[in-house]
Amino acid sequence: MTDLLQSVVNGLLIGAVFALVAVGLTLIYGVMDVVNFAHGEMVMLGMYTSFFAWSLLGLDPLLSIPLAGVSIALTGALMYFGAVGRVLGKSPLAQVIVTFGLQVFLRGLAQFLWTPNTRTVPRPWAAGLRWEIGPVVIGGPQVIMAVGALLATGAVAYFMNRTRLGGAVRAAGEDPAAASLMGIDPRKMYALCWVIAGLATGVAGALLMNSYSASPTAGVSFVLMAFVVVAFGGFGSITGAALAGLLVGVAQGVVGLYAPSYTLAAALALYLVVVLVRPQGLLGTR
Amino acid sequence: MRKLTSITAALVLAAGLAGCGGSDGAGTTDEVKLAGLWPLSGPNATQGTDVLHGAELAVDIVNNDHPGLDLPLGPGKGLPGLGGAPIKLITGDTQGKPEVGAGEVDRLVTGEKVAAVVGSYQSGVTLTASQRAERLGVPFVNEASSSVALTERGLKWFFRTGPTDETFARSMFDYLKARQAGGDQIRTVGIFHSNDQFGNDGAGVTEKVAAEAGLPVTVNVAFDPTAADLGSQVAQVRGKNPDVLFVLAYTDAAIKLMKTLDQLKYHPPALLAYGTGFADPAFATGLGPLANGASTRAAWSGEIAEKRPAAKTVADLFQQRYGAPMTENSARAFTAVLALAQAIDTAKSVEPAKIRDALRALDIPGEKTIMPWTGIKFDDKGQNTGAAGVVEQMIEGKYRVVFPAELSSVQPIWPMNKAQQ
Amino acid sequence: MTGALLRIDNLSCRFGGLWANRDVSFEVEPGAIVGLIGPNGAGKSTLFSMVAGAQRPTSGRLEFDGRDVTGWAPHRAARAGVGRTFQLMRVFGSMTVRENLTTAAFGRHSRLRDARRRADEVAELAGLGPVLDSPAASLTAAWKKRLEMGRALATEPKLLLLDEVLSGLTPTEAREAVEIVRTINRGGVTILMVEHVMEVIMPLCHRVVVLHYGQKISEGTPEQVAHDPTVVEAYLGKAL
Amino acid sequence: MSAPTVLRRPSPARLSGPTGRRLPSWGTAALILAALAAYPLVFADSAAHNIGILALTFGIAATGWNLLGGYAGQVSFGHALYFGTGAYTTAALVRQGWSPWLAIALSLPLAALLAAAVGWPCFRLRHHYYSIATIAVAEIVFILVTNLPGLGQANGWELPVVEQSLANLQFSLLDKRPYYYVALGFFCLAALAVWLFLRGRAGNYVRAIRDDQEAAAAVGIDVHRYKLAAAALSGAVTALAGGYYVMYVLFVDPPSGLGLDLSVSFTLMAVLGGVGRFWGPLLGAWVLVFVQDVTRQEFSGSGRSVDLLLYGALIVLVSITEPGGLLAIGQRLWAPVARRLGGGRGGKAAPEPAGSAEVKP
Repeated sequence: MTDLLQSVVNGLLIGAVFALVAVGLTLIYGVMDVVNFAHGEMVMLGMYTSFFAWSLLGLDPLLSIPLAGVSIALTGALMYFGAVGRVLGKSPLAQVIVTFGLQVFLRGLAQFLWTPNTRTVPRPWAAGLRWEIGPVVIGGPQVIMAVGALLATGAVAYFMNRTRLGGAVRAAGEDPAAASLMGIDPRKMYALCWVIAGLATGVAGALLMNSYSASPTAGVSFVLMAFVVVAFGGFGSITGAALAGLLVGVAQGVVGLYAPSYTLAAALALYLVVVLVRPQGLLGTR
Repeated sequence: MRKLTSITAALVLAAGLAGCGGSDGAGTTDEVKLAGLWPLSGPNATQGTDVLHGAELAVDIVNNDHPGLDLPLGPGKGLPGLGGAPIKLITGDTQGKPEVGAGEVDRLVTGEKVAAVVGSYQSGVTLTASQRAERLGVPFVNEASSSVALTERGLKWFFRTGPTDETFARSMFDYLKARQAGGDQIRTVGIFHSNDQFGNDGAGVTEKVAAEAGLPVTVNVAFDPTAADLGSQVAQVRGKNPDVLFVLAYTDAAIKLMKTLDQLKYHPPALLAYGTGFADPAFATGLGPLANGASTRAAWSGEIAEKRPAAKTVADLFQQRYGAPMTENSARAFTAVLALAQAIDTAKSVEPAKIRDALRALDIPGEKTIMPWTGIKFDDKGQNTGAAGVVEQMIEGKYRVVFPAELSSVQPIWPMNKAQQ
Repeated sequence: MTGALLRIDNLSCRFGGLWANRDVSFEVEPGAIVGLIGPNGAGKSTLFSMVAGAQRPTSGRLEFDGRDVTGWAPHRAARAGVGRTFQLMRVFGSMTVRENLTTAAFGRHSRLRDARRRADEVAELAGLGPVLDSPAASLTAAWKKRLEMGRALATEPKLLLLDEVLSGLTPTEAREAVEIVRTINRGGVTILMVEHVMEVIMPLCHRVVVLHYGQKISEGTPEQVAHDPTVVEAYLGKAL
Repeated sequence: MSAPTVLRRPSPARLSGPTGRRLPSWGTAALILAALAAYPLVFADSAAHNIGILALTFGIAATGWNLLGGYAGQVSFGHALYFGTGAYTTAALVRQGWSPWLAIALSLPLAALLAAAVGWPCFRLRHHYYSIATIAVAEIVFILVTNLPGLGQANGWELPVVEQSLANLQFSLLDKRPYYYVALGFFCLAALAVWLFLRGRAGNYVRAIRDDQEAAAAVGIDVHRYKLAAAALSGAVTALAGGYYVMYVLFVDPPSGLGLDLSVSFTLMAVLGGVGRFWGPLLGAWVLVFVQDVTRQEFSGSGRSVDLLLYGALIVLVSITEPGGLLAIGQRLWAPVARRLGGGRGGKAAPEPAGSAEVKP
């Protein structure tokens, strides 16, 4: 029982991070109808940024959040202008393939530049914290990551749903032709979308360095989960992603307790069930 | 069409023959070609390169004069049995992929005409590569793959100098027996392993040896090394609270595990790992003080150098040449290459069959190696019967030998969380 | 022939709270050219989609050639003899015009040679000769509309659904298209065509059905419909 | 959030380049075959033979992928599943003492069935949804095979070394040409099967489905059924590659038989060579296997691998500049030369598409 409770709590905390990782993915999907297969690699680059901020500048991962956010936002812009933006309106195949190519490229780049070695920030500030609630122990990094992730997710949701600019991005997504008539340049909005996704992802990367190690393949486990979260929450829905992130987190925590080898398989099976049975996800319309 | 093909074929054959004239090297004794197969690029390149350095150093010891070095072929240049012929190590990159390793054996044996093959770090690659060597009739000496199954295949050309997982497991259980004798309570054992080949094999061997030692395995968790979070898996172990936790994990999961143990404020009295992730320098640097208390099996340790002059000389040379300390991986490769060189020297021939016979007859005493072993002597399966392991514990940021007693320099810290204070 | 080729019986389609079609009933007799008209958003395209099987009716019944075809998948409807064009011109872009036609003709001819022959016949009929080997994606809108007609015709339909094949054409192009429609009809193919420009199809149709806000408001010969005050009001009301 | 409609509507014409020449003529086929047959004679060393054998084997798999992904437009990132079906079925049966020929032959219908079974639910999904679903299915199988007892788990399976003969599909490693020519034979078989499928009604149908699914249904094409048919043949062809691969390497484990990297490489080969073009995947396979070998030799020991970097850059470059791949680039470069060479034949050529489309109806 204690184990179960502990697993649920762990799941909720890691689920918040899944949600933040999924936000960028769902944003790009919702606005542009593009699936960014290189999303995990953006997380990975965020983690490296945070690591090098620590190793070169001595910055705690929490302090490097803005740096990682901005760096990956720039990376996002670069990815959009350099590759993704150039295949819009071309064949759907090219659109599916191009982000896949970016994924392979970025992973190769990381391995080329920084070798396959694992990089860890030994003693982040958050690691000094710990709470005990009854039999359940909650680690500082987990809490910090979860809180940070929820705040960042909330910020993106606020921007998209409550600000003029966010409204313009959404308008460009819903009807690019109508948006251009209203003086919105859809391509600028798409670029903005990548910047915001990059920002969120970079923040996620820096948060993750409180407990995880950076390596060229570090993004893989998060992005597969993020796909599941995006589908579960409804493609394009930020609130849905947040909710789904928590649920998927708890689910993988509980599965991890009873069938530890099958956490990923269970998540992927969940994806299949969702897209086949309820393609609109939890909160998706349509 | 057929005519065209045959004409092309004829032309091409002529060109091919002309092009290939250069590589006749088989059987000459001006130099002895050995193949070294390791993951020199790809995800395991760091370890592969370290292994390569060990092998290169061994070649240097053979080829150049190292007077006073009490190792086979240390003093004097080259192989005296072959008129002082030097060894040439030709490397092949496996990228850690079984199929690539196999292809490289074919290339090096048929193309470069190597006399024998050394390799290839990961058990999976060693499996396919040694099968190719078997088919080609060339000796294959393995340095660091510990999967028990490798020497159970009935191969005639396969030799392993290093210890198997089972040898390691026995060393660790011997350690536990010694602790029990010293008054520590050890009644249950837990296993925490990645669900890959290394993890599965190690877990199986641990269960077997635990049963022999009469210690019940109360929890056996196989985890997915790519899982984002190990909290639940650790919670499962905590629920059973075994006295000793055996761990098989690569670097990333090893670090994740230590962090999770810390965050959940749960430490078993002892954590015994099967090297790999725990032996990676990134483990200590990445975790800092959190790494303290973890124990691991090792085939070699820097501290052995303190006890054996030859080992010290070699470790110093290694540090000088590569600017990094010798590791158990490089030491194992060093030993494998030196053993093979010794066999070739005794065989006085580069004929594969003669080398194989010499390997079969090889008997190097423990003090003539840099390893904590009783020696190098192969049984009929090709396994070195002298290979053994030590147990090290991370104490104040450094791995120290804690078992066997005659090689140890410090007392183990038990329970492990005392090491973290 | 006793009955109608197509019998639409109280057909309704609802999207959420919105009725795209509500209780529409009419019949199309074999050999006829029937026009389906109405202002924008009258539900013409939805009705078309339902007949072609691309949209499932919420309620009601569709009978084609004496069989109940309600809710049939589009390819079954096509096999049964319902050919259609798309308003937004959905040609097979990577194929040549000939390949487009051949692909459609494969439905009735499993051998390549027969399908090709049928394609050439249709190309002749629809006047697609000059562009036969051009990639369909490179065609102008007028050619694409013509290809749409030809492709539908290549499936050898009993009933051909034409969705605004005349709109957007120059007067000359439109006249030629009308001629093609007549020729097709003379070959024994029943035609149901959607247009929202009344003038163009009035002379062409034997009978006209008028939809407004998803419901049938009038039906009769072009003259009858043109003088029906409800129809006039619907169109003028819309215009005002 | 409803989807954008204007920018999203693709023009599939960009995808496959010039029309009407998609299927190879006998002349081209004979020429390519002659070049392939001559290769191991020109390059006589073991390493070159190894490259050739792998290129042909992966060329088979990529050709299989291309049928579904290129011609039918269903981009699968999970084709390792069928490769693995071929490899694992063959391995299992050969370990039981079966003839490898029989084992491979049996694995083909099995993979076809599996592909159809996976396609049955998944083909209801479009574009990315389908692609992600293929990853999910393949990864789930990967995890199951890795963990469940009975299929070798993570350790994989080794195949026994037996007497060298054509019947046993084991040849001398000193001269690998027999391995090469058997691979070539299998490739021809695969190419023939795909060609037979594409040249008739089915070929037209799957291309129509790729171009426009609704329009395809409107001309009477049972979209689901033809997707399944393409998937089944595609799966079987890919399994052929897997079966032969395991006989060559005599070992299979989840990463080498079922890994996501493998799926990616099939896609890559097809995209690089020319997706939806008959010889594209074969060309892509040769280029990739060769590049991988060269970069491996070049960067070995540095601890850095450049092959991934290079692959990624290649995919991105090809997708943004010429989605038709190397073949399209080659054709583009060749066109002016051909025009100069065959100046007299200008009258026979089809009129420029744009020009003919301007003819007023």
